Amino acid sequence: MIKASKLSVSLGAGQAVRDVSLLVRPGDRIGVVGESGCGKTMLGLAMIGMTPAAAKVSGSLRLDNAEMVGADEKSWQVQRARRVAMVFQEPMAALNPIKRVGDTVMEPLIIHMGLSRAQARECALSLFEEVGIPDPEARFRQFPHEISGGQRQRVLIALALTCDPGLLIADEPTTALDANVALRITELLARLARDRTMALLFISHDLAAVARSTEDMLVMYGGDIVERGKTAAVLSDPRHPYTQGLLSARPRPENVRETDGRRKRLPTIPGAVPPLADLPAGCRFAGRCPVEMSQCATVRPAEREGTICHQLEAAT
Amino acid sequence: MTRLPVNLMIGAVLVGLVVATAALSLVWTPYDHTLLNIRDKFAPASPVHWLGTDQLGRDVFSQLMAAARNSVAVALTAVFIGGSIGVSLGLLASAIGGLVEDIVMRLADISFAFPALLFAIMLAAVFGPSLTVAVVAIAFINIPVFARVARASANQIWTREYVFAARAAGMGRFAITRDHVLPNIAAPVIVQATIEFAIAILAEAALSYLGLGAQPPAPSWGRMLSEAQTLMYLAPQLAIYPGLCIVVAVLGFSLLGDGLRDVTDPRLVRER
Amino acid sequence: MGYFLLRRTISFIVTLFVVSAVVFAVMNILPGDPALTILGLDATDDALAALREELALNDPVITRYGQWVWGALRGDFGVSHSFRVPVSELVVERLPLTISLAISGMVVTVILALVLGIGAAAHHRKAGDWGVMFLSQLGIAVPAFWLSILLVLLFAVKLRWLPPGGFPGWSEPLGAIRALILPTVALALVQAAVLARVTRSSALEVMRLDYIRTARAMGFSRQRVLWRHVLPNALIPIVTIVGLQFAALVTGTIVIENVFYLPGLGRLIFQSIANRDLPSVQALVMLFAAIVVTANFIVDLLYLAIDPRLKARS
Amino acid sequence: MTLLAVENVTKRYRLPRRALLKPPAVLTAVDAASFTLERGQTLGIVGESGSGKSTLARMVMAFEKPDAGRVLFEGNDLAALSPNTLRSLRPHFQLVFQDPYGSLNPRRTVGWSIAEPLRATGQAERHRVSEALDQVGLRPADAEKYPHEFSGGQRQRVAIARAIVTRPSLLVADEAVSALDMSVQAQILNLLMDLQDELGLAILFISHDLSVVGSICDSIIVMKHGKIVEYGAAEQIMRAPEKGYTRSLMTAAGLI
Repeated sequence: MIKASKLSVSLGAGQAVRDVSLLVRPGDRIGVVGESGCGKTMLGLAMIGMTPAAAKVSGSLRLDNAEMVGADEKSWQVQRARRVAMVFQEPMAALNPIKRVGDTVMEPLIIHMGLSRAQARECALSLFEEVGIPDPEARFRQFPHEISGGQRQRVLIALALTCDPGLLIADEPTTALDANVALRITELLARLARDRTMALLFISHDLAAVARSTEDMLVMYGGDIVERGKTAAVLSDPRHPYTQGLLSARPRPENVRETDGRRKRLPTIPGAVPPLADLPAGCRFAGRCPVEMSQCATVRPAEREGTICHQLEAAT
Repeated sequence: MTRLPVNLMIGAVLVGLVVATAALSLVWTPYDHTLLNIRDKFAPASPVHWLGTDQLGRDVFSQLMAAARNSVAVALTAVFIGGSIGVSLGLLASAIGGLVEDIVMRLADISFAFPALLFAIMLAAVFGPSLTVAVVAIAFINIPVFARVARASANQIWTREYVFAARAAGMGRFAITRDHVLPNIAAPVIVQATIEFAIAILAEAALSYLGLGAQPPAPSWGRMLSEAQTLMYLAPQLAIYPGLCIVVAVLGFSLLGDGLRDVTDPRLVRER
Repeated sequence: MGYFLLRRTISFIVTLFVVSAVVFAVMNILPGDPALTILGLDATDDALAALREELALNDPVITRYGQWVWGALRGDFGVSHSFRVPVSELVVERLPLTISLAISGMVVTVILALVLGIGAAAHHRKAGDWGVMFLSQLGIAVPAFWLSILLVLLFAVKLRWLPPGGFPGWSEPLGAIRALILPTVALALVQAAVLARVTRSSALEVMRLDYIRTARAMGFSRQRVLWRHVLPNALIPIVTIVGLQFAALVTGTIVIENVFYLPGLGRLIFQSIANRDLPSVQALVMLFAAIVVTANFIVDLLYLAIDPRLKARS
Repeated sequence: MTLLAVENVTKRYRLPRRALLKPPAVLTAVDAASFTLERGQTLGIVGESGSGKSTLARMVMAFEKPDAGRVLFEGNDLAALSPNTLRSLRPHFQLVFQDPYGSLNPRRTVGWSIAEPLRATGQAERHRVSEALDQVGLRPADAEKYPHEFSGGQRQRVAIARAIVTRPSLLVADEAVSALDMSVQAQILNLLMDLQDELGLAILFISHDLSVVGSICDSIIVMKHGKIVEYGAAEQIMRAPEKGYTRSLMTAAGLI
């Protein structure tokens, strides 16, 4: 069980993640959605102790019963070897180019699990099978540049599974892949989480992928979790103005014309995400919000029913 | 960019010192650096001769100043000649591509088989050793270096989308090279030139030390060292000062080059 | 892979031929009349004619080039004008010294540079890193011949531990090794400074890459990430520089042999210049250039062993 | 006259040789593709990476010559034109790229970059640059700024301003919104639709994202391995895709 409370990551003058509280139980599949710069990747990195050297992490993050904020690199190494694993966006870049993929996957089995080479090989082969790599024996001896993007991502997932993690953090795992391949990787991650009762933190800007693979979701904006809830509920009935704007800005190829034959314009959120240091101190969405009130920019809204918004606060 | 890197500042100060000394030596040195005064030979450092005199009683400090001028002049000429030819070739190769690029770059590869010393040896064997031989040899090895840097940087620019946009706009190769390529490769070329300047000073010193460069009585740090070496038991201090001068000059240009690279290469800046 | 090898081999051979043509052209066509260069302006017409006959200067240039190359391929570099013995004999006699100097210099360079460079990268922005950076910055600025002089001043003139120069011959192994210590150190320190910097920056570059992040995310220790993941990848640019440095080392031996009065090829080449012995200079320059080209060829082959991506790409 | 007609266009690339005796392998990037685009219409080309859609765009932009077939712009075979004629024709078909960071020269003001197509044909600049900036929703004063002073979405607006400053009749948009965040993407798509209504632009819209293509295009081409697998009216294809491949793309995009 992983519990973050008031977890923050500061970068220079700005806060990339602000007071995030989050509970992850075994088997949870949680989507983290937001645009670039919203803090979702930084949240993922904080949960595996790999924020950049310049970043300051504060608050509390408990892995099982160990407090990891302020923990040294050695204790993080132990956690990474046993409890948490992460899969990154660019599968080509994330694999050591001069190492055979089989050796890459065997390495942690030998180092962390103390298996012999033969045992590690057996174990890695079965992991290859589990993540759906066809002809694992043949793949085993190949280099990353010799296999396709989808296969590379599967190798990385197999690598992440070597330590049988309680939590797998997948940071935009499908963004660099073609749609069809991305779909299969998404399904694979959801299946693995179910089969192994492993928690999955699926970080993505792709709403369709999140809808498909997760049960719960978080929407982030400006380092805040602005909305959280069951994935299906958030997507069908978004409550925060940012979530609403984001969902309606999605191009949908149906009813594309007005009655006079002109093309319909897409609803938009005005402006762009400001740089970290320029975010308003109150609600991060102030300045772009269509239903903004006078106090929004300066006063932080409290969380009500999974969302933080002054409007909804006032309504209840 | 609020703070300049330390190496840039130290480098700039050292280079300023060397260049200023070289410039000053044109109008003033404590003594005529060629003035012989046998009676006063091997004089120790004193208010009269700041760094003493050599085996012929010449003022060491004056010689070092005059030699700075020689070093800077040789390096400037050689790097300028080699750099202009090299950059032109590199830009040409990049703009035209295909066979022209292949040939230019293959020739550059092959010319790496001749370090400056080998080239100078050949020229010295044929024409006799002289400062011109040193300059030509150093200039020659700079051609492929600059051709490579210019072409590599230019090729990167040619794949940028704004160059495609310029082509889409109907701009020709020459205009694109002028408007987009040249301004964007200026930084790496200047950085390289600064570093090559350091290498050229080292090369001139080595060639003059070996007798392939400056001939007596022309002042040169390298030649002073080779003369001092024979007198090592008599006057070891004579073997120290010229070496220190070389180190200061080379260190200055190489720090300056590194510093310039740090401020102009956005990739490295981010790392800092 | 076979195709890559073949292409590199062909390009290696072509390069050697182009290099030989350049050397021949500079030494035979630039001076106008090599005989005049060798004998000087006050030579008599008879002497000139005799020398032209001896060096076959009356043949067409192409024929002379062809004969030179053909001879060189069989190990015949002509006869030294000043020593009156075949150049090849002079080379065989002096080559071992030059080669041992170059190789021992290279070994010391690589060991020193890898340890210092990787160590500095591992302690990025800490005291050790700054120390290595400072030393290497200094080392790059110090000319090898001046370093040699300083070493001699310290270890030979002042402490009298090692000889200031000269070479007793291989028949006295201990003396030979003692005579080579200072030259090797002088050669290696300067080159190690360059290589240590390259090693450090290459390692730092690799450390920023995604697959190092992957390795860290797997919970491997810093040491393991450094030596097992960073170093092998960082070696790729290092090998390039080592190749170039071998060239610098080989020409460096020319300088160092002259500083320490070591009877190797470097001394020979300067004696030949002084004697205006064009045939010897031509042969020796070609030999040095060939060593440089061969070193680069070997580096290309090393790439194949280190980087599996090359096999696919080429 | 048809604005753009692509007739049986094929483009092959030779892959690096792997063995001495075997001939180098050939990749057919675009295989006998044909389509037409009328004035004021939007044609979308969708496909995964390696489908040949970008190669097709480069041939339409006359950056590359087809190995077979013709690209006709206003009846002119682009590959057959002399370099000078081609250059004089270029203001009429312009290009917007994917990467809003790489598509502007960082050392030049955006006004300079926007005016480049005008300079290439020796036209007066000033008021046209201001007008173009205004049309893409930026202020004329922005011409004096440098690219790094803009956000990604604004940069893409600048790139569009440069593309429309010569009042072209065809705009090729190669993954023009793919690198943008969702909220900004909607803004740029709206802008393209506005410009089309205003200027009568035809747009060749290349994207890997079927939901984007489906919502702004009149007709759609689906490409796979260099071949056109489906070509028809957008509404028709989005309602009832004929080919299994198209359907799989729709499934992946969450449209079915």
